Amino acid sequence: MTTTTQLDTTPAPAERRRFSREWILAQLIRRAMLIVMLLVIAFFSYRSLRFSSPENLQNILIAAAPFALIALGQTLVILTGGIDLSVGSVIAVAGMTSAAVAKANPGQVWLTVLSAMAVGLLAGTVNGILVSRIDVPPFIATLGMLTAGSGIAYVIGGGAPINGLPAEFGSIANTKVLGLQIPVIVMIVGIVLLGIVMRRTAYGMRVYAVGGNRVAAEIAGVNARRTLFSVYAVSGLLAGLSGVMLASRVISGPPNLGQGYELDAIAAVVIGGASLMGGRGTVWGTALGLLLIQTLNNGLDLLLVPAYWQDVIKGVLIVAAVAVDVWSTRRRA
Amino acid sequence: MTTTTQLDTTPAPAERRRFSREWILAQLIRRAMLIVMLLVIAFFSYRSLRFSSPENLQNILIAAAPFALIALGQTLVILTGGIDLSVGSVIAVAGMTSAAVAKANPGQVWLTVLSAMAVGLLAGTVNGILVSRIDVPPFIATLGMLTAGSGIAYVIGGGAPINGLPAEFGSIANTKVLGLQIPVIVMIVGIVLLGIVMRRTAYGMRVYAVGGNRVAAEIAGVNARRTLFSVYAVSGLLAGLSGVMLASRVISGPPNLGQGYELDAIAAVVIGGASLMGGRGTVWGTALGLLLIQTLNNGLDLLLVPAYWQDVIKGVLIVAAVAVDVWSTRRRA
Amino acid sequence: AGDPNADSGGSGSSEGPKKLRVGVSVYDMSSFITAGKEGMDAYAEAKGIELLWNSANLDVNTQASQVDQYVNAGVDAIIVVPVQADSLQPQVASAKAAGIPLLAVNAELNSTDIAGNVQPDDVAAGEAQMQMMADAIGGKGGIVVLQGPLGQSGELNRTKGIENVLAKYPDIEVLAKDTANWKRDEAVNKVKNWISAFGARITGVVAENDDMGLGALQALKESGVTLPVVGIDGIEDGLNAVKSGEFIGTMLQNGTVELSAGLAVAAAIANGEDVNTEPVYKMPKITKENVDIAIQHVVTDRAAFLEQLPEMTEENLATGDIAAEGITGA
Amino acid sequence: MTTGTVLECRDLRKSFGGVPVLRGVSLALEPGTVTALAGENGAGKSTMMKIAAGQYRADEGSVLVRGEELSAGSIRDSHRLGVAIVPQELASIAHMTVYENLFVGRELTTRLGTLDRRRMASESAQLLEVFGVAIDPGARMGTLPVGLQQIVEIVKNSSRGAQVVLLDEPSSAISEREVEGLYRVVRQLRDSGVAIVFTTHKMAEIRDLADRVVVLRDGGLVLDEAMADVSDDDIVTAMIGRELEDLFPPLHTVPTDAEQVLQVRDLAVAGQGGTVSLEVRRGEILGLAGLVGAGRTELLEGIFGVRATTAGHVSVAGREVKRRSPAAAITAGMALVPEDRKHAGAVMGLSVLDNGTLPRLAKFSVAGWLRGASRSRAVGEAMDSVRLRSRGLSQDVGTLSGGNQQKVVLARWLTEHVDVLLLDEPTRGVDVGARSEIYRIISELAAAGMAVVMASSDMTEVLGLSHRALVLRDGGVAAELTRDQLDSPDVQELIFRLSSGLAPRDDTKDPR
Ligand SMILES: Nc1ncnc2c1ncn2[C@@H]1O[C@H](COP(=O)(O)OP(=O)(O)OP(=O)(O)O)[C@@H](O)[C@H]1O
Ligand SMILES: Nc1ncnc2c1ncn2[C@@H]1O[C@H](COP(=O)(O)OP(=O)(O)OP(=O)(O)O)[C@@H](O)[C@H]1O
Ligand SMILES: [Mg+2]
Ligand SMILES: [Mg+2]
Repeated sequence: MTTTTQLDTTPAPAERRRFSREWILAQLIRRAMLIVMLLVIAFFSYRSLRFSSPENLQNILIAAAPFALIALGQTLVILTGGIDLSVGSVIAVAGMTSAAVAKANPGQVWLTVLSAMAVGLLAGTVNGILVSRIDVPPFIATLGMLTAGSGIAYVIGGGAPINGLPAEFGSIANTKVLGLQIPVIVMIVGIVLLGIVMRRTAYGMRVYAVGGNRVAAEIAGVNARRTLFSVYAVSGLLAGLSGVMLASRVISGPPNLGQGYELDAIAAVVIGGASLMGGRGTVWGTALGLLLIQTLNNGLDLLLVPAYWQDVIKGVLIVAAVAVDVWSTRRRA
Repeated sequence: MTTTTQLDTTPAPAERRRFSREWILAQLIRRAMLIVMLLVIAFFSYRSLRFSSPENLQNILIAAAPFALIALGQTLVILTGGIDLSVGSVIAVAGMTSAAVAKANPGQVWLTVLSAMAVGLLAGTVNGILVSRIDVPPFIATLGMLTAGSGIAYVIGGGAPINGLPAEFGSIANTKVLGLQIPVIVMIVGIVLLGIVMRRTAYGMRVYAVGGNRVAAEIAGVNARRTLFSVYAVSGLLAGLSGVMLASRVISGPPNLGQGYELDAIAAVVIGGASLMGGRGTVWGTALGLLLIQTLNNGLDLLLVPAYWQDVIKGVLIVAAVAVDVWSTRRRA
Repeated sequence: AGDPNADSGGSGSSEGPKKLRVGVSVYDMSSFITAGKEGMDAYAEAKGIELLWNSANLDVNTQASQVDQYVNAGVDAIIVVPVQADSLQPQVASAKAAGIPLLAVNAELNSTDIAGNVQPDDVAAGEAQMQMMADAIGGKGGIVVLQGPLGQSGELNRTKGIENVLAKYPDIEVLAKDTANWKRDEAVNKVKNWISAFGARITGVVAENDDMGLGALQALKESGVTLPVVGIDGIEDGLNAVKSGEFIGTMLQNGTVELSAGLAVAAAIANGEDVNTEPVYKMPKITKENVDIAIQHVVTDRAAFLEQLPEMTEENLATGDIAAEGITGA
Repeated sequence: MTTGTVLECRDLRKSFGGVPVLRGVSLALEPGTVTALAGENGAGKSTMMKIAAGQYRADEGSVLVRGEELSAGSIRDSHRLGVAIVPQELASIAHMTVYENLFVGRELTTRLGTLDRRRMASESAQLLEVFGVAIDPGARMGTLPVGLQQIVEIVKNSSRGAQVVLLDEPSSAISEREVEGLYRVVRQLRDSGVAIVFTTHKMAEIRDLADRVVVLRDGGLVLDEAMADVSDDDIVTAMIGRELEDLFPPLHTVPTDAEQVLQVRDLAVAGQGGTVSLEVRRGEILGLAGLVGAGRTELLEGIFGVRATTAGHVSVAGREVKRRSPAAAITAGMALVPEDRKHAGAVMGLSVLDNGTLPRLAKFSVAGWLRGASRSRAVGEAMDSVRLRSRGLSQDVGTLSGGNQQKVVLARWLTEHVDVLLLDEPTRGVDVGARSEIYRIISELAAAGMAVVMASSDMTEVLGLSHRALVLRDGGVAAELTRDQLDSPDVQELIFRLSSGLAPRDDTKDPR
C-alpha cells in the first residue's frame, strides 16, 4: 500500500479537446519523463558534438536492443503484478546454448537462433507454471530460475566460456538491413508489435485486467492462469532471443552474459511509469525509460566520466527523473 | 494482485486448544518451511558427519551474520510493502568508509563502527525521505541508491580497495565473546530484539498497519510517513553495521563488498513467509529463511558440490521449499 | 572544456609531432586496473598521449559498445582489457577495417585481426605458485585451491599452471577446488567450510589471487590453524603477508608496469615503429627475500616508482622483458 | 429444462479453520424468479454465493447448473455454465476505464481482430442508461465514488447473458434514487428468464423485488417461502431468532444549554465548491443528507483531517484542532468511521485485537511497549458492546463477515472517551438486528455526551436518528432541517428537492 504514484499511462481514449492551452500544459506536465529525457539529450549534444552523430545514435540503439527485448517481456510481467528476475540468467543459458549449437553446426544460423528461443521459452514456461499453477510468488519462482540458470549456463560450457565460434555466428547480430543492425530492427519491430498488442487487442486488455484485479478479471471470465502463464512464457522467449543477439554480437559464449540485466530491465519499466503492483504501465513508457538509461550510459561514456562517477550520476538522475514525474503526476491529480 | 499465498505469519495470540490432534497436525502443516529445513539439515548430517559439528554450526552462523542484519532491515521495509535494493551498496560504502576511518585513526575501533553506522543511517535517511516525503516508488529510490552507492564505494577508495589496514580493525568482527564471534552475537541480539519490537511494541504494530492498509492506518492516527521513513532508516543503519562487520572480518575495504547481497536478503524475507505487497511477515520467518539459505550454502560446500551445481541445486530447493509452503497454506484454507 | 571527442581534427593536426589519442576499454575498475591506470597515465603524460578511458562493468556488451564508440571517434589506437577472452571479433574487425590498431592487454582476444597482444603469463604464474606450495609441503599432502571466476582467462590459465605442476606430484591430493570469485569475503566462508569438511587433512591453500588467499588466511586464523598459503598479484596486503611469513609467497602482477607496457606497445604501433607486438609479462616471484622491493614499488615509494616508470617501460620494450622492474632473487 | 431448475445447491457444507459456516444448505432456483437471501451478518450468505460462483470450494455438497455439476472451486467453470456474481466486496479494476471494466472478458473487436474501443464505449453508455446516472464510459474506474462503481459492477455482470445472476448486497453503496435503476435491471433480467438471487439487509427491497425469500441463520437454512406467504416480521424473526423491537431507539432530547462541543467554521475542503460551518452540541446527533457526490464524505474527512482543507477552523470543546492531522483530531477526542471500510476502515490482515488497539496505541502502550491484559480487556469490552460475532480477538478482520467488520471499525474507537463521533454510512452492509444495535449504540453514545455527525444515504436513518439534519449539495450546505421538519410527512420529497437543487414546492416553506 505504499505510494507508487507515477506516470499515469493506462490506455484511455483521449477524448478531451485537443490543442487548447490547458491541453498543451497538461500534455507537458504529463510528459515530464519525456522532457527530462530531452534535457539529458540536449546536455549531451551540447557537451559532445559527436553525441548526436548518426553513428552514435546507432551505438545507442544497438546497445539498447538486448535490453529492449527483456524490458518488453518484463513490462508484460510487471503489468500482471509479477516480476521476472530470471531474464539475466535466461540470457546466459540461451547465449551459451546458441554458442554450443553454433559450434556444433556451423552455418546453421536459423537453428542457432531457434535453439536459443526454445531455451528461453522453456525457462519462461517453467516460471509460468510455477507462478500460475503452483502459485509460487513470482519473486521466488524467478529468483529460483535466476540462481539455477546462472549455474546451468556454466554447466553448458563445463565451467568455461565457449570459444572458437564460427564467424557465421556473428552474422545474426552484425548483419545490416536497411542500414540498421538486425538487433535494432528486432527491437523496433518488438516495441511496435507489442505496443499494438497491448493497446489494441483483447489479449492486452486481459493482461491489464489480471494485473489490475485478478478476482475481478476471473469473474468476468478471463482465464487468469493462462494469462499469467503467457506473460512469463513471452518474457522467457524474448530473453532467449536477447541472449542469442548478445552472444552473436561479440561471437562468444560467456557464461556470465546478461548478469544483472534484470535490474536494468525492471528499472526501465518502472521509470516508464509502470507500477510494480500491476495493472499500470505501457510499452511506450518502457521504451522511453530504456532510452533514458541507454542515452545516459552512452553520453557518460562519451564524456569520459570515470566508471564510478557514472554510477553516481546515473543513480541520482534515475531518481530525479522519477521524482519529477511523481511531482508532475501529483500536480495533475 | 497475483497470488502471494504464503506462510501465515501474522502475529496472533494462539488462543486455540493446544496439543489436540488437529492442533498438532495444523502446526505441522503450518510449519512446512521449518520441516523443509529440518529435512535439509537431516540430509546434510547424513551425508557429512562434520556438518553437525559445533565448529561447523559456528561457520553457518558467522556466514549468516552479515546477511541477517540486512535481512532484518529488509523485513521491516517489505512489511510496509516497500523494498530496499540498496543494502548491498550501503554495505560497500559503509565498509569502505570504516576502512578509510580505521586507516586514518588506527586503534579507534568505536569511531570506525560509528562511522559505518552513520553512513548507513545517512543512506537510509535519503531512501526514507525519497519514499516517504517525495513519494518516489521504493524500487526506484533504492535502485538509485544502489547504483549511486556502488559508485561512491569506488570513489572512497579512489577506484581501488583499501588495503594495509591496522590489525585492530579486525578486532571488531574477530573478537570472541562467550565463545561466539561478535557478528554472531550482534545477529542473535538483532533477531531477538527486532522480533520483540515487531511483536510487542506500538512501533511494530504501526509498521504492520501501514503495510497492511496505509489509508486505514492514517485514519487511525498513525503517521504513515514517519513510519515509512523509519523502516528505511533502520534498514540503512543495519546495512552500515553489516558493512563494517564484513570489512572487519577480512580486514580490508573492497569496493565491491556486499554486491548482490540484496537479492539474498530479500529472498530470505520472502522465503520466511512475508508478502511483497506488505502487511504480512515476521522476523522469525526471516531468520528461518536466512538459515535455510545459509545451511544450503554450507552443506553444499561440505559435500564439495561445484559452485555452479550449487546454484542449480539452490535455485531448485528455494522454489521447492516455497512451493511446499504454498501447498500447505492452501490445504489449511 | 570537457569533450575530447569534439576536436575531431586533433589527431590529424599538421603542426608538431602527432599527438596520439588512444581509447581504452577495461573490464572493470578492479584494484589491478586502478594501479594500471596510474601507470598508463604516467606513461601517457610523459609521451604526450591523450587517453580516453572507459570501463565495461564486466559486461561484454558494454565493452563492444565502447569499442564501437572509439572506432567512430577515429582514435589512433584502441586498448582492450577484455571482459571475456575470445570475444569482440566483429568489433575487432571493424577497428581493423577503419585502420585503427586494436590491442588486447591482460586477457586474450582470439582474433587474427588484433594488432598487438600484451599478456601476462598466467600459466607460468600458476605453475610457480604451485611449485612454491609443493616445496613448502614437501611434495605431499592435501591442498585446497581457490579459483577465480570460472571461465575468465586468468582463472583458466592459472588453474592450468597449477595442474601442470600437480601432475609431477602424485602425492599431493587436491581435496577441494572451487571458485571464490577473486573475493576475500567469499573465500573466508568457503575455506572455513572446507576446514569443517577436511580438518587436519588440509596442509596447504593455493589461492589464484591474493585477496582469496587473505580470506583463506582469515579462515585459518578463526579456526586456529597455521598452514602455508600462496597467492598471486602482489597487492599491498598480500605483500605484507609475505613479509610477515603468513604467505609463503606470491607472484607480482604489477598492473602499473603491465598496462604501461601495453600503452607503450600501442603507441609504437600507432606511430608505425618497429616493436614486438606480443611481449609477455612474466610475473616475478615474490618471497620473503625480495618482498621489500616489491613493497616499495607497490606501496611505499610509489611516487618515485611512477616517476621513472615511462623510462623503464621504454627500456623493457627494448629488452623484451616487460615485467622487469628490478626485482630479483627468490 | 423448461421451468425446471436452473441452479441447484445440494447440502452445501463449508467451514473455515474448523468453524462451520454452512451446515448443509440446499436450494433450487427456477428460471425467471427472484430469490432474496436474507440473514444476519456472518450467517453465510456470501459464502454460499461464492461457492455457487466457484470462488470457494465447498467441503461437502455440490452445485448443479442445469443438471451439470460445477467442478468445485472453478470460477471459469461457473462462468462457462452461465453463473454471474456481483461480489459484496467490489471487484472493479481501478486503473481501467468504465467501458474496459464492462467488456473485459468479452471484448468487442473489429474485423481486423483489434479492439473496437469506440463501440465498447458507446454500448457502455447504453447499458448504463438504465440507471439514469451520467457515468463517462471513458472515466477511470478508480476515480468514481463507490456507489457509481457498484452500478458499473451490476451492469457488467447482469448484461452478460448469464442464466443465473447472484447479487451480493447490490444496493449497499448506492442511494435510493439509483436503487430504482437496480429494480429495473432485476425485473428486466427476471422477465428474460434469468434466475436471480440477491442479498440485502433492507426489508423494503426484499418486499419490492423478491418472489421468494430464503433465510440463513448460523449457516443453516431456517426459512424458504414464497414472498406472498410471509410477513416482514416472520423474516426478521427467522433471521435473528427473536422478535425485533423498534428499529430506532427513542430519541433523547438535547438540553439547549449543552456545550457546542464541535465547531466548524468556514471549512473549505480541497476540491469542493463551498465552505461549511456547523456546530454540534454534546448529546446531539446531526444527520448529513444529500445525493451521491454531494460532498458528505469529503466534509467528514476534512473535519477529521484525512483530507486536505484549504481554510477554516475546527475546534472540539473550545480547543482548536490542527487541520490535516488525523492524529491531532484523535487526541482532541474525534473519531471517524469511514465509508469504505475495506479501503479505509480496517487493516484486513491484522486481528480484531490489533485493529482495536491501533487508534489508541498511546493508551495501550507504556514507553512503546504494548500492554497485554489491559489491551485485550478494553478491546474485548468494546467489541462486546457492539456484540461482535467473531472467533475471538485473534481472528483477522479480513475473515469476518462484512457487517462484523463494520462493527469493528466503529467499536475500535470506544476504548476511550470520544467527544465527537463522525460516522460515514455507519450501517452500510449491516443486518437489521445489528443495525438496530448500532442505532442503539449511537444514541447511547450521544446520550452519554458525545456529539455525533452522521452522513447517510439511507433516508430513514437520517430521519429516524437525527436531532437535526443538514442537506449538502456541491460541497456546501443547501439547507438545515430541524427535528420538527424531519417529522413532517413530505420531508423526503423536500430533502430530494433540496439536494438536487430544485426549487422547493410552493406549499413548502423554505426551511431557511
Ligand atoms: N476466508 C475466510 N476465512 C475465515 N473465515 C471466513 C472467511 N470468509 C468468511 N468467513 C467467516 O464465515 C462466516 C460467514 O461469512 P459470510 O461472509 O458468508 O457472511 P454473510 O452472511 O455474507 O454476512 P454479511 O451480511 O455480513 O455479508 C463469518 O463468520 C466469517 O467470519
Ligand atoms: N455522477 C457522478 N459522476 C461523476 N463524478 C461523481 C458523480 N457523483 C459523484 N462524483 C464525484 O465523486 C466524489 C466523491 O463522491 P462521494 O460518494 O464520496 O460523495 P459523498 O457526498 O460522500 O456521497 P455519498 O456519501 O453519498 O457516497 C464527489 O466529490 C464527486 O466529485
Ligand atoms: Mg456477505
Ligand atoms: Mg460518501
